[in-house]
Amino acid sequence: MTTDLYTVISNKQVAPSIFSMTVKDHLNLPVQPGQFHMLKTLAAEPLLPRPLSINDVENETLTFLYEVKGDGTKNLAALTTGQQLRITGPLGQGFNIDGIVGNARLPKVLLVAGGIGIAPFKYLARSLAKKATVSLAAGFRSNPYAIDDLKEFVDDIKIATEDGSYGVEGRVTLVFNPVDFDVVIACGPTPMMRAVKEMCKQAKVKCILSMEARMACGIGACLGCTIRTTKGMLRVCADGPVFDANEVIFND
Amino acid sequence: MTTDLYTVISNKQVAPSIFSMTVKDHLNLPVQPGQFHMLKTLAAEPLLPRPLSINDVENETLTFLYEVKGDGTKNLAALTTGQQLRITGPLGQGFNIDGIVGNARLPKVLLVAGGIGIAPFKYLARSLAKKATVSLAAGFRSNPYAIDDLKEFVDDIKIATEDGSYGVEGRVTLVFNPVDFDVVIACGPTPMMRAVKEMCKQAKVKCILSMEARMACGIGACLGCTIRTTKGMLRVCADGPVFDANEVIFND
Amino acid sequence: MTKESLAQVPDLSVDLCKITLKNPVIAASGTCGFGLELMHFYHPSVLGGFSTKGLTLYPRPGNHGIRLHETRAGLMNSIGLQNPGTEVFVKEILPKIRGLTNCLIANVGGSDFDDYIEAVEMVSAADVDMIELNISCPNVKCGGMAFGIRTQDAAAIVKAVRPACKKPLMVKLSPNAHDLVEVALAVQDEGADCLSLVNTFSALAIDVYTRKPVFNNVTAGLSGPAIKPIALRMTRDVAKAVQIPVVGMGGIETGIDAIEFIMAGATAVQVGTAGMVQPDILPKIIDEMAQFMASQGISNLKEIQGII
Amino acid sequence: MTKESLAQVPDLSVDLCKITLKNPVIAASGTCGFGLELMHFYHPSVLGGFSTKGLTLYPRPGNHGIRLHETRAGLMNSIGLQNPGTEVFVKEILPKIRGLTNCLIANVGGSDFDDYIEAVEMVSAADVDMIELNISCPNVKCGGMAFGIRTQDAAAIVKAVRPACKKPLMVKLSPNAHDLVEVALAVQDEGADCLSLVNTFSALAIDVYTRKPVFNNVTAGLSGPAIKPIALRMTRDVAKAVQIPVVGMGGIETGIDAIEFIMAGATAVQVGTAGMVQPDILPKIIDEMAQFMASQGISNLKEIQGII
Ligand SMILES: Cc1cc2nc3c(=O)[nH]c(=O)nc-3n(C[C@H](O)[C@H](O)[C@H](O)COP(=O)(O)OP(=O)(O)OC[C@H]3O[C@@H](n4cnc5c(N)ncnc54)[C@H](O)[C@@H]3O)c2cc1C
Ligand SMILES: Cc1cc2nc3c(=O)[nH]c(=O)nc-3n(C[C@H](O)[C@H](O)[C@H](O)COP(=O)(O)OP(=O)(O)OC[C@H]3O[C@@H](n4cnc5c(N)ncnc54)[C@H](O)[C@@H]3O)c2cc1C
Ligand SMILES: Cc1cc2nc3c(=O)[nH]c(=O)nc-3n(C[C@H](O)[C@H](O)[C@H](O)COP(=O)(O)O)c2cc1C
Ligand SMILES: Cc1cc2nc3c(=O)[nH]c(=O)nc-3n(C[C@H](O)[C@H](O)[C@H](O)COP(=O)(O)O)c2cc1C
Ligand code: FES
Ligand code: FES
Repeated sequence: MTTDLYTVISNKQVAPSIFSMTVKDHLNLPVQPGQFHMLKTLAAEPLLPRPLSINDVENETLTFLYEVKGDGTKNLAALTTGQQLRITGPLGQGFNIDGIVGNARLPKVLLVAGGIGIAPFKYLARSLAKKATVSLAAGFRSNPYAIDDLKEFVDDIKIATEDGSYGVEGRVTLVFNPVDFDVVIACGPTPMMRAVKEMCKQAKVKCILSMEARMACGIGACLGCTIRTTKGMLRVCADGPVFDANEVIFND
Repeated sequence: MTTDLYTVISNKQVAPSIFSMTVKDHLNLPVQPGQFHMLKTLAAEPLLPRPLSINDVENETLTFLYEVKGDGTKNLAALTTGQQLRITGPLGQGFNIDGIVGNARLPKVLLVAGGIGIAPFKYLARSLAKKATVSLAAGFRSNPYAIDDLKEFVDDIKIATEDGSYGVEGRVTLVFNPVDFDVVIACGPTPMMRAVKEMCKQAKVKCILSMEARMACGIGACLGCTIRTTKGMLRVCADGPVFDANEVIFND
Repeated sequence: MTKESLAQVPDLSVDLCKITLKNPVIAASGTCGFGLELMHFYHPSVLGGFSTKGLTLYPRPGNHGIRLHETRAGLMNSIGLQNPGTEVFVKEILPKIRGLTNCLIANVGGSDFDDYIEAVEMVSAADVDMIELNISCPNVKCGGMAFGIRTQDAAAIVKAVRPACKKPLMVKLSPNAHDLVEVALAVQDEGADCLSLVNTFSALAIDVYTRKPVFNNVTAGLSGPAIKPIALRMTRDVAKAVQIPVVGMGGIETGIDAIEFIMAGATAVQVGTAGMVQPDILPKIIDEMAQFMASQGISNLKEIQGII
Repeated sequence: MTKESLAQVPDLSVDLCKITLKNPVIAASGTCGFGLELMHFYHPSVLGGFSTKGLTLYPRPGNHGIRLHETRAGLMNSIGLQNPGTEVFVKEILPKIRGLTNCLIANVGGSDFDDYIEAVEMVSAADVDMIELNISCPNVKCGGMAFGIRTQDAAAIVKAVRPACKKPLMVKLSPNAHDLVEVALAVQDEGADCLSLVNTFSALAIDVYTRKPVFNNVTAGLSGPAIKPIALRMTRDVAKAVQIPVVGMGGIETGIDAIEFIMAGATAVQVGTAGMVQPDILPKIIDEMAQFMASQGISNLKEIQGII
């Protein structure tokens, strides 16, 4: 974990309001899938850095996949090759690959992505490849994105779009049944996470969630990013973002 | 006078920390030499726009010559071709060409510039050309800049540098004598303006100053940019920036 | 436009002390001169109204030295109530600006009781629509903010001025008040018709190289986006406590900011600093408010006023 | 380094209640946990000291709902003093962090007299260097800031706590105090050894789409660069009035900002929000202070402390 200026190698739009930014990883720190970084351009505003998951780590580069939502991500999207930004990380507890794979030979793992929740799954799928059979169920409002990136590492892909423009029409929860898998890993908006947790609970299938919260420090110091869990208020940035679904209490 | 987004045509460094920015003058409003505009990039900070004199007006473009001092001018310097910024103007009372020329045939006009104070003189010299004999006395800390730009419109150029790297070593006040001129027009740092005023007073030569003050509104509404004058506290942005030296009271 | 769509155009008008403003956006005192400069960018009649530069009985030259200083998302000013005095205002300026708005608010300051009373008497007898009593200017030595700090002082000056004021009396509160809600209640009890808040926060900037305060007066008043969250909280505190209308301000830059103040209980808002950052921002704020209302199905601001 | 150049290295050390800090930069309570997280970026011993997350007698889960909200150049928080309680602190946390700094400040909050007294008693008996009594947290329902608003309440809590406190007692003042200078004087009279200010400003943010306050508690505390000019003014007001040392804070981001607080009369400073924006900023602030001193020929901060 460190904080430093990084140089943009490329930053391009890959779908409407979705960008992929690759920076030179000059420090080459070990990064677990599911970990994240705090990113801030050199602009004074917005004040706080923004958390983004590691989308991929390769050849001394780090890649982030992000959706432009407000001023923070707008500033990121405006960066061009050669420009610098401040990155702090890697942060948080990522996916425990050994824990996911366990003792099983090629356990069946399902990744459930809601929209930009797909971001951490490329590096996760890459890390799981050959150790597990990996399926992806991805839901989008409309046109899917970032799917091609994952094909190399994933055995099966099911897609749902809310407007029916691609794949099954409706929510992503329509395109999988947890009983078909040993582990379900989800990342996406809260209502989706809640639904996936519930489905897995009914099916008695292990479920892992990558949670979100607004952050300030990103390093566990300010207690600003807590969520309710069975173990008390835990920090998404330091105790998570990856949690066992059984721990997470949604009725907030 | 209007406020609108303008598009950068070019923005390049012309000397250490000195930049020249040309924008498309899509509104083509009449501009007097000595008037200025308020410029602000789309960044939230700094909050206020920055006043810059008109350096030149030509072929539906406006050019500004500016020195990077703090965050406002740093932001301006980072603009690239095609980007937009907000410009409000033209503002203030510029040089009264008819008043300067008066009834004399080819009166002798001296422009005294201190550093970036040279900015308004290109458009002024262009406007005076053929109506007056124009001389320039320009002082710089070290390497001179923006001089070549003026050669076309000026009959005589004298340069002083504080480090003696070019022209006469010392202050610009060493390189001219007001008695040689009908009118002296000065723009530069306060100590220079005060000295030029004093020299002209002694020599009983008409002296005109382009003054500076920190500004907020730039349009005369907030009374933030006032200077002491014989007519009371006057607004640099609306009553100036051009003042008769006799009006300006320096002992503040 | 069809009848149906006309019917859906949100109604931004608000009533402030029996004056109907076509919308709740008022240009704040000291940031729009006497309204004339606005004409370069839009006609002031598109606004809910405007409040003049602070007037005092006698002309004031204002403060010397630096008058403006930028801070992060903020502006410090120490103008010191430079103004031509109430007589020049009434005789020379008012005739030129009377036609610009149907809610012309004359902002009046002072340094002692007699000055305040006489100034309010003279200005309120002229053809202005409302008096905004500034008991909160942090930039004049004697008076101004002094009256806005302690409850008994605020009550006393309003009590003294009230009989002299022939127009609706808006009292402008200071965020530096010891107990803002107590001041608001006391001022209401003494006969204020409505309140405006906040004026600028007393603040300090130091030039570390000269080892001196940036401003000759040491402190100056902070305005702009930096103060918005505090100003909004204060607006709610006061609006919850009083029965008279409240005009909220402090850092408003967008229509959404203005809506926040309305939701916090304000009847109308004033915009100062943002109008200097971008001179045509006030009409844009009005448009954004209308767009927000249309998108949220709000036909009248009353539906959301004080909802928080 | 030669003897001459050594002699010119500016001395940043300051004395705070008989503790010598190697420099005046202290990590502010609530923004650096218990100091352990800092170790990822630098060793906390490079700082003047650090102040722990606010401790209460009993463990507190903190507030539900959104806890953070960004504003222009500011941060609003409503953490609600989530902490493991003083007993866990003393037994489990303190042994791990004791070695990190020679100025370990335990920030203690409470909701009633007995809680405050017992918490201070327990923590001050342990191996901490100083107690920072938080009478200014705007984010807990009962207590906290309530004690910091009215002079008599502030005096009463300090009076009650003083005999229980076995270490130097720093009292952290609220910018929301009715009369801040009066509070400072009263707290001094009741035996505070030094003061720190400011805690966060009570502020409001509204989500106009849900028509609800952003925070469950309605208001939350504003920190960060936005408040710096006000915090600096308050620091000067208090430092001018009291005889005991003052630790200034509020929006400090750079060494120059810190120097401003020293010039305003502070003996030391705390840095909160800026350390969250950039986790290695505190050592940079210290470097910048040293550079400024060297460039201005200042060999000891005493030369400029309170110069304004
Ligand atoms: C651990 C973690 C990993 C993340 N990884 C990614 C990623 O890989 N790609 C990606 O695109 N996004 C990711 N996000 C979300 C991303 O951080 C936010 O979208 C971003 O901070 C928004 O900033 P902004 O300035 O663009 O928008 P803002 O203007 O800050 O916010 C836009 C809207 O989103 C809301 N909002 C802001 N932050 C959050 C939040 N953290 N949780 C819920 N609502 C919020 C705001 O209230 C507002 O309505 C991640 C978040 C976390 C906590
Ligand atoms: C009518 C007018 C015309 C001008 N024309 C030009 C021009 O053509 N080219 C050009 O380069 N500059 C010009 N200036 C000056 C220019 O506006 C300032 O240099 C600029 O605003 C500095 O902004 P900044 O954010 O870069 O620096 P800041 O960080 O704002 O300031 C840098 C330093 O300069 C000081 N400062 C800032 N503004 C002023 C001011 N107005 N007067 C005195 N000190 C100040 C600050 O205190 C600080 O020490 C003009 C100014 C005026 C009033
Ligand atoms: C340059 C300037 C001058 C001001 N002059 C006055 C004044 O004369 N009378 C007054 O009541 N308020 C005055 N104010 C305060 C504003 O009217 C307003 O209360 C304050 O700026 C907060 O609003 P804002 O953040 O939108 O600017 C002045 C503010 C500024 C910035
Ligand atoms: C997230 C957060 C948590 C805080 N928690 C505490 C606390 O527990 N006790 C306390 O006295 N102050 C607390 N504060 C206030 C800070 O210590 C400091 O007084 C304030 O943030 C102003 O300084 P700054 O602008 O440098 O952040 C907290 C501030 C923040 C932003
Ligand atoms: S963001 Fe500070 S603890 Fe998680
Ligand atoms: S800058 Fe506002 S009056 Fe000149």
